[in-house]
Amino acid sequence: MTEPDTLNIVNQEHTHRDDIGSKMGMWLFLFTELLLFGGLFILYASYRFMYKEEFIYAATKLDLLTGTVNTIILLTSSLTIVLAILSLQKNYKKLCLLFLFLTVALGFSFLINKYFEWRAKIEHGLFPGGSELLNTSKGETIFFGLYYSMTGLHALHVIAGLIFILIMTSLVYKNLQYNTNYQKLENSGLYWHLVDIIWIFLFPLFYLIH
Amino acid sequence: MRPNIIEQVDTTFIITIGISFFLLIVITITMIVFVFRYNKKRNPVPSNISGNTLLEIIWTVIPLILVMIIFFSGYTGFKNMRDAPENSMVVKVTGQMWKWTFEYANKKISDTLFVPVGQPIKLEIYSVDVNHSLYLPAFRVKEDAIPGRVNYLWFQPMYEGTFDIACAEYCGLSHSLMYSKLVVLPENEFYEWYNKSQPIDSTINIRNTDTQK
Amino acid sequence: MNSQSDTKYIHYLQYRGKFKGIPGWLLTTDHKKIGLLYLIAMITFFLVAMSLGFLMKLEMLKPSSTKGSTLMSAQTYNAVFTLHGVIMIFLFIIPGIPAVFGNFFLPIMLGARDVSFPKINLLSWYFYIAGAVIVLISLHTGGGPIDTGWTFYVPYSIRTTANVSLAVFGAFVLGFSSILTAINFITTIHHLRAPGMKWFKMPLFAWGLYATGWIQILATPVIGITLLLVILERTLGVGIFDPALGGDPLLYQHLFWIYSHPAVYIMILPAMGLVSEIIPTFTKKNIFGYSAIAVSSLAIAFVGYLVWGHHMFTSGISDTSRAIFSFLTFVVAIPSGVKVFNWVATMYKASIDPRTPFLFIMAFIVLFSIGGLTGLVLGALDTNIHVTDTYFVVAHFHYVMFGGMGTLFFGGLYYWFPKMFGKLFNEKIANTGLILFVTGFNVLYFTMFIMGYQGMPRRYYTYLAEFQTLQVISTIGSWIMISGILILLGNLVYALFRGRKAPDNPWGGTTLEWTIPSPPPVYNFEKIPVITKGPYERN
Amino acid sequence: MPDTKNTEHLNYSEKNFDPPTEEDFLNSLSDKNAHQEAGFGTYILIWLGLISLTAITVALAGINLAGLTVITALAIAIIKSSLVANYFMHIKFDAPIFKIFIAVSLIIFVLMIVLTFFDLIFRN
Repeated sequence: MTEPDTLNIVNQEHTHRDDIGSKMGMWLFLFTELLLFGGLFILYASYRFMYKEEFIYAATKLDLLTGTVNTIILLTSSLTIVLAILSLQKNYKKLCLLFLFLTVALGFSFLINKYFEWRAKIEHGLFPGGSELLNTSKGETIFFGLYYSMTGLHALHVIAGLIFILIMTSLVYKNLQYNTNYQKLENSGLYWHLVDIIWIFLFPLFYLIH
Repeated sequence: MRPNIIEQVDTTFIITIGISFFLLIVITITMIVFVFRYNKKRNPVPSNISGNTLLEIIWTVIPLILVMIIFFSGYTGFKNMRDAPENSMVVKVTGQMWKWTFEYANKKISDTLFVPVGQPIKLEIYSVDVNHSLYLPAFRVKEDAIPGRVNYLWFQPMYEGTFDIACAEYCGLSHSLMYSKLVVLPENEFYEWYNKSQPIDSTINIRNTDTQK
Repeated sequence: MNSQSDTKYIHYLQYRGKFKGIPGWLLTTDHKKIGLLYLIAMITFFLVAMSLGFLMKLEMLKPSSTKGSTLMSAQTYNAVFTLHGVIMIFLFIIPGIPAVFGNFFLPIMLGARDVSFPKINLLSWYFYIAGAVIVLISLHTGGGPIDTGWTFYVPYSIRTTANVSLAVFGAFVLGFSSILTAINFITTIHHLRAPGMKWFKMPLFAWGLYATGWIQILATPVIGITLLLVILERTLGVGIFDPALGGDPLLYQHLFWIYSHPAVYIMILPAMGLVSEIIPTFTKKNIFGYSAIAVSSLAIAFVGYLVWGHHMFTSGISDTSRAIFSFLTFVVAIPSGVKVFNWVATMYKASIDPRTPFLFIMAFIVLFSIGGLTGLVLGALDTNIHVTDTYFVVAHFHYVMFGGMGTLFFGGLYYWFPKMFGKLFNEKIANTGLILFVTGFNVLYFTMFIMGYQGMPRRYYTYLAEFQTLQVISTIGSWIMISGILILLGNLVYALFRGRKAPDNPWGGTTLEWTIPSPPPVYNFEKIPVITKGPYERN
Repeated sequence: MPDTKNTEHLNYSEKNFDPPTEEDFLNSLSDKNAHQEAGFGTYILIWLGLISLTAITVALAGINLAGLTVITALAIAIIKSSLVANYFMHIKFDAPIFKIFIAVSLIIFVLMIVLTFFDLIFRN
């Protein structure tokens, strides 16, 4: 098949770029993330089935306004990141950077909002082992257990997404991502959208079921 | 008369083992015969066969029928296992690290399960700490004790004797010592014990017959 | 066709990249070297876990309540069987064949120069080692070695003082390793197949890995979150699984088995793929029913998601769901059966050369069939209630996992050893080792079937006197089996240093790895081959 | 700027994919940059749609829909997430193989829930 003495290693040092492959890898990773939350959604569905009344009652203790504001923030950040990618594709680097900064700002405001929401709950003793939860029904304990686990895990994903986007911002700034080479940015965008999609489900399940 | 659980389980077992043994022998013998018959010395040129759809359908369908037979046999026995007779005597069993406690309808409490011969017994199984599993090997029944839940099983002792009760779900340090005894007594002896006033009666010489200690 | 291996070329073991020596290995992105890194780690862990198993069987020589001291205390025994399970399952059986042989041979068999994401591939090895190190650290910190059994069932895993949190976190990290490997393989199979290698011209080993990859991607995260929740339960008391706070321990079991049943197929599908590689090579014949074997891999992977409940038949799940899960379990049995029939049928009118790797296949077919067929006893509802959580189950899953995946791990090692290292091994010694292994295996585990049906529960530190004869026989079996394993491994170590040089294609295989020199060159192929015929077709 | 694409590697893998689904996959590979059907306007429209749906779902939550509350809320969430996936994540314009991947993942997830509920619903 081959003349072995022509096996020249240096010629074979290939640094190929496979954009579709990279995107496929990212999607496969997203399925993993989806099923990670999937486990929690299975638990949520099961416990809601077992403790229906308690869940409906416990949901009234969450602040609908904060939830709605956070939903709008995340949806808007999804728009800004997709616009950032589009800007880069059309070679508007500055516009891209602007949209990336907007995305990061929105992401941070989501986290700040979340922080105040959690703090308010914890001050009211609404946390695992807290005074309020100890004196209430088991269903309500589970509701808040799930609330903290699911929104907490989601918040961790927001933080991870923000880190990716910040790295991408620096790559764009240094011209390492540009109009014909933007797959890394697009992958970060995909991750950010997944975070958004998960929130789209968390929002009604926790804030809107009362 | 209810079908006997022990017989049903053993029947399913024999059917399954029979089918399994048959398939295992067929596979093994065929393989060994092929290895000798179609050895490279005796058959240096392999024939070019890459498949036979009919054959593949046959060996998909036949095992499917066989396993469905096993499924139905298992399901029949299982339905009987889960359907305790109306006239069952209910005993509450509580598992805890690492002992079983049996509570009778008259609040009598015992660490050994005494039952009258011939009487269907329904055990309601509770746990106060971690998962356990109440296992009566001689009667082929077992059900987990899960904290926060009530499970049940039933059985019908047809002859007198002493049988093991084991814990089959791992529950920590002394899991393997969580043995108790099932004692099947003649009806009159059972009721004599049952109506005695002492709440716990393990003074009966069960422990002496206990082979494990 | 084959290049002459005596001509000079630089193979992957000789190649020096940017770094030399140990750093050169630890920073390599060469899929072959990563495969070897896994191999070294895995054999180490296997030997550790095997020693733990040996100690357990030694403890079983006599019931501990009899006079005189026994080998270890009950607490030690509980930790030993837990560690045996955790190491074997999470560090050897689940990642075993994909991580070692998948990494080494998948790109070569597809005609590619590497996997799609070589750096992530190395990262997943680091996750693997990190997970192992975390489990190791957990033994000496906190409350000491984990004693929950590898299933980490709540509420015991919440209540015990052992260091469950850290050990479970180790398992979580190992899950990451498994997922990253799977993402790599699936993308590689989609994207890097050689020109002309259509899906149904792909080697069956690749099919096995493809099906496995999907299970790893979709099932592993479910156990990931479950284990995280156990940690949260222990540290913060969120109440999701704790019955005292309203949680349902059965939901833990559901989530655990949603992963861990498909995980059984993560273990066995690559092994089945390997069988489908070895049989055509030694029968000198195309595999019988290629499409059926390929498709049944995907079918097994899919239906594998539907049967987890059969691990919970006595746990108190509803009777309806027990019936449904039992029914589905029997349906799943069919594609596995079809594979076995196809393998045996391939031998019909073949020209069989029963060399060592082929003998491994014969051992596999017998052991795996026993494992699979006794699975029918466990799948049937009423017999399951009797034998679940007894030695019967222990015997069954050792036949399937160890007799299945374990045998093929060594079989694969023997099959590909000449290619991986360019050395030949002594087949007589290998065959002796194999015979000892199979004999010991059956003595060790078949007795457990009998004890199980007689009512010997599993995970018992001590036992009733009536089981002693069988326990002793079983323990003796473990000695025979272990001596076989040591011979098998020792033989390869000897061959590594003293073996004769292997030709490019010592067995007469037809897949792509046999067309390149042994050991393979750094980038596998100088020119990417063009595929025109099926993987096992001969002219 | 560095050269746009090293096609050496793609040359041998992309032209030889075979199953029908992969044919389309290839087409989308070759005109990778030509598939941007969505522009700034489309994205902003989608965003407006998402915000409106959020408003609707919040408004509906205030009304007592009896047993339908959760179902409506989830239905709206499914519409919203499919908008995000199709447009923002490009699934509508991507190769079919991605749609198949998503379908497989979702089917398996749904089966997990369904089989768990066979236990929960029929428990006594």
